[in-house]
Amino acid sequence: MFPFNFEWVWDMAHVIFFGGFWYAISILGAGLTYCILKAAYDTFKGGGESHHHH
Amino acid sequence: MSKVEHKSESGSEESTGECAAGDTKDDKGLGLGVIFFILAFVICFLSGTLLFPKLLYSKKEQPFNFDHKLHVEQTSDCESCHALREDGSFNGIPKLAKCMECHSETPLGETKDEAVFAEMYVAKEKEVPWYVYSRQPDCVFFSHAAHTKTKGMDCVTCHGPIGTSTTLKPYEENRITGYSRDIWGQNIWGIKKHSWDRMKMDDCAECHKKETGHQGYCFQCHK
Amino acid sequence: MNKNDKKAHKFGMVIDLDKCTGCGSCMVSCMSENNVPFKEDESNKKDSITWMRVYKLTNGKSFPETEIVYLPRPCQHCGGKGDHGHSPCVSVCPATATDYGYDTGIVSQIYTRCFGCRYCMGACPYHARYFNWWDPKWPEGMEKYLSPDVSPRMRGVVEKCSFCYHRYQAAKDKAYYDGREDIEENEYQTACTTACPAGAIVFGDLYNPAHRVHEIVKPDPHPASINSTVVGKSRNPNVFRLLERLGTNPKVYYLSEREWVRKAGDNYLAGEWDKIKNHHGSESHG
Amino acid sequence: MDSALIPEGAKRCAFPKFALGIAIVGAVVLWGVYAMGLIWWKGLNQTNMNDNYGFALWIWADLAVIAVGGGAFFTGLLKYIFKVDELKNIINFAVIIGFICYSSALLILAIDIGQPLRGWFIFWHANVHSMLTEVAFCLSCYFAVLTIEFIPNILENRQANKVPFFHHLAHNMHGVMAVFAATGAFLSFFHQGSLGGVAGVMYGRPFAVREGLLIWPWTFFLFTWSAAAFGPCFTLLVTKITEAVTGKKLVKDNVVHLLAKISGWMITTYIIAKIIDTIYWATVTVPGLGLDIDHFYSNNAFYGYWILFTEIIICGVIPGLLLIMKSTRENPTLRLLAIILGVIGVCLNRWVMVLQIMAIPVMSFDTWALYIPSWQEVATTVLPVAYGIILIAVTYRYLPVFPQEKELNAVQPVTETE
Repeated sequence: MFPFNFEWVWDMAHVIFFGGFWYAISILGAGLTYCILKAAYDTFKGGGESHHHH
Repeated sequence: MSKVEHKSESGSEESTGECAAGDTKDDKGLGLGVIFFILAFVICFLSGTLLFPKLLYSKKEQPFNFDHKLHVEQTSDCESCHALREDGSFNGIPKLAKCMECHSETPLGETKDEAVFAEMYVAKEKEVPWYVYSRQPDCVFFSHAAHTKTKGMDCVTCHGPIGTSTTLKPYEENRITGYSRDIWGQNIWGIKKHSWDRMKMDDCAECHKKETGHQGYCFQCHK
Repeated sequence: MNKNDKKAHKFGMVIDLDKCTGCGSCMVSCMSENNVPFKEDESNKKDSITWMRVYKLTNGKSFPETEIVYLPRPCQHCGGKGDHGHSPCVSVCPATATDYGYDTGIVSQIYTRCFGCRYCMGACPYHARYFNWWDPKWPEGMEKYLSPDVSPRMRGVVEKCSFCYHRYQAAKDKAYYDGREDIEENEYQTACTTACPAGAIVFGDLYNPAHRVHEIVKPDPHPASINSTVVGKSRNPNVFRLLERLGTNPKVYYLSEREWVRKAGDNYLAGEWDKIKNHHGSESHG
Repeated sequence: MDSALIPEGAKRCAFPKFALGIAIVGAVVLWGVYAMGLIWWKGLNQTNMNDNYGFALWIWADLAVIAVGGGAFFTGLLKYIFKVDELKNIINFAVIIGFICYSSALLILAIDIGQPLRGWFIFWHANVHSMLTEVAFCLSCYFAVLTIEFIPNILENRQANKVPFFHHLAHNMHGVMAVFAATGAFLSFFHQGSLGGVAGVMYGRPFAVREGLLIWPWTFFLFTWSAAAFGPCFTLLVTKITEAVTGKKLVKDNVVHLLAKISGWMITTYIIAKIIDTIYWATVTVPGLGLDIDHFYSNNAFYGYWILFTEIIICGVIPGLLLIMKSTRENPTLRLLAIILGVIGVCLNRWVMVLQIMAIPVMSFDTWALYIPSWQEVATTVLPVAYGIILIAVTYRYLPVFPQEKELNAVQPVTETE
């Protein structure tokens, strides 16, 4: 799972598999973080006008 | 834009009033929140580093103290007591008979520990129930012969400078796994500075990779 | 490390089915050697653990032509397609609890790593892998008789024959002590081999032409004509492997002079056997 | 009693009636949880599995719920990536069904392993060459995606939505849902596929093994394709059941017809591929291993050619044709028949690809291994169904799951009475 794990080898199989995995995790994490921060920002800014310009 | 967003926009307008109502700026609340966060962090940190090891490991005292330094001074090496047998296996901690090659029922020195040894074990012909700091789990096979005989490694690399110690530290046993703490390492984070600080599979693999170019197949060290 | 490495071995076995009497000594010695647990009630064999299992085969003919053969089946220690070490079970294990030792050709199983998904059991066509449905329970005092060289297993993990790997470890230790590079043929023999009263089991290094197993099997290093993923087919016309054409490349060979026994080792379409039996074992001579 | 939680303008049954229903299904859940507890406490000896038959009833259930849960990723893919906008009226429900299916699948996996406390080894000590590793990673990640997709719907609950932060969070999550849906589709492709791969790579099992593309056996692609094809059938079926139970129309016909049509074409193309795969396997792969196709369908008490015929013709070709033809697709009875057949078909396929494989002897002197599941296995297999019913009941009652419900049931404005 991590490069410091016993089973880890720097080979094609690991790079592809965990590349895909960490890529997906990063997208999900970034997406969620964005949503939460934006929601906090919107909340502090007050009211519901922030998303009218969509 | 999709209808979903229109819907949520209209929904948000309905609740605008409530939003505004709950939105009175409260700096005091924020300050308290920060203090709470810091306090919680400190409590978690301290309990993790101080309390957790105590909960995880039980401490056991050895039957009596053993002075490695004193013995090494007499014998001048480790192999006099910890040696390979003729079949290539390792004898580990010597049995009573081995001790008796030098000792007898009358103590050689004047220490309290030797007296205990003589009274409790030599006199009763009972083996000393030592706790073994480096005892590995059942599934581990380790060949001392391959390391010390064939590759000429010294004992210190894995066991540390135990030969210069005068006292035995308490044996710490992981309450969950039953393994000695020295396998994981004394550092609660499992961080090591010396090659002998930990005895985990990763440590074996690290050295094997460096020395042989391969961390080894499972059965090389498992049984 | 690969097979071109001079120090690499390929431990294998050949079992003479014409000598096997079905006495079960191999099963018993295996169980006691390897701390194999047993159940209080052993009447249901489907969840009993038998690293070495003796199958009973018949030629299906009625008296007086009836013939019976007993076929001991340890783990076949498959080399996998092309003998590259991707055994059916090793390649599927999700947690790397089993691997292929390229230095010995032995398929390992690490009990403390296995979490019991049983995918390897599904992948093995020989039923050589067994699951611990229960925690082992030893009769009073028997725990003291367990071998310290083989770790006992816990409930919920898979186990299988290891070709008595601990005996290899011990033999190596002795060699290290003596300052020798390698071990002798007789220094490393599995428990079943030494226990067989008929001497039906021969164990050794398939890479080493001086070993008996190599003399009997005469493994062909070239891919077989029937299936290019099959390597190490025997050049002895009486020697066969179980399900050879699947490409699992087992290291356990069987020997029999009886044709129906050799035919039972694999699946053949109607009429197929008669076509290939004559080529059997003599492929690479051409 | 709980009217403050019920979506505005929606009519729901009286709370006591609802509570009674939940209690009855809840009893089934408790039965399942008891069995689960027994298995965790006493081990897998509580099942009727054995060494010849190491996969059992619930592994089939596991594969089946993942297959039918494929409706979530495929509907999401169509809605958010291919912009099939009508599907927004059913996407919430598809996500909830998917969430139920995947949480059940993960639970089953947790029950299925011999050492549940070591379950994390599959991630930590991952063998990237094992199809099961791929399943575990993609399944867990995709479950996270489903949770993310489910959250906005939960936050749209009348009371939750009053909290400004939740309101904004739900809104923002809707805004970037396409990103999550795309990730979900990516993950789904690989875990549905790798579940198929689990069977296809077992080259010791002639019934399972398939040739393929690079490292992926054909079953990899067939599984992904079939999940996308039959998943929507299950979404439609559960919608139909929900409509029947609530006595209300919840989704407009044009949405249902659209999803049924897409499903129909997917099924038809899938079943063509499946037939080609089966023929190739039966005429090339299997004879090459010295076996006749008869070997897999004879000499036993259960598995005959009927199962092949049922899976491919009755539950594959027929629903496919019924759903691609406009007249039969828009006939409610025939459409219902088609989606039921479709769901049975994909479940049967998963049964064949996991249990029949285990039952078939491979060595010439081996015998068929059939078995009867223990009650603990049955209970833990029923558990997800009961849990799913409860979750659907609760979400339907308290969340605005069906955007068209209000419009379709606007008889009179509902005044809230206690």
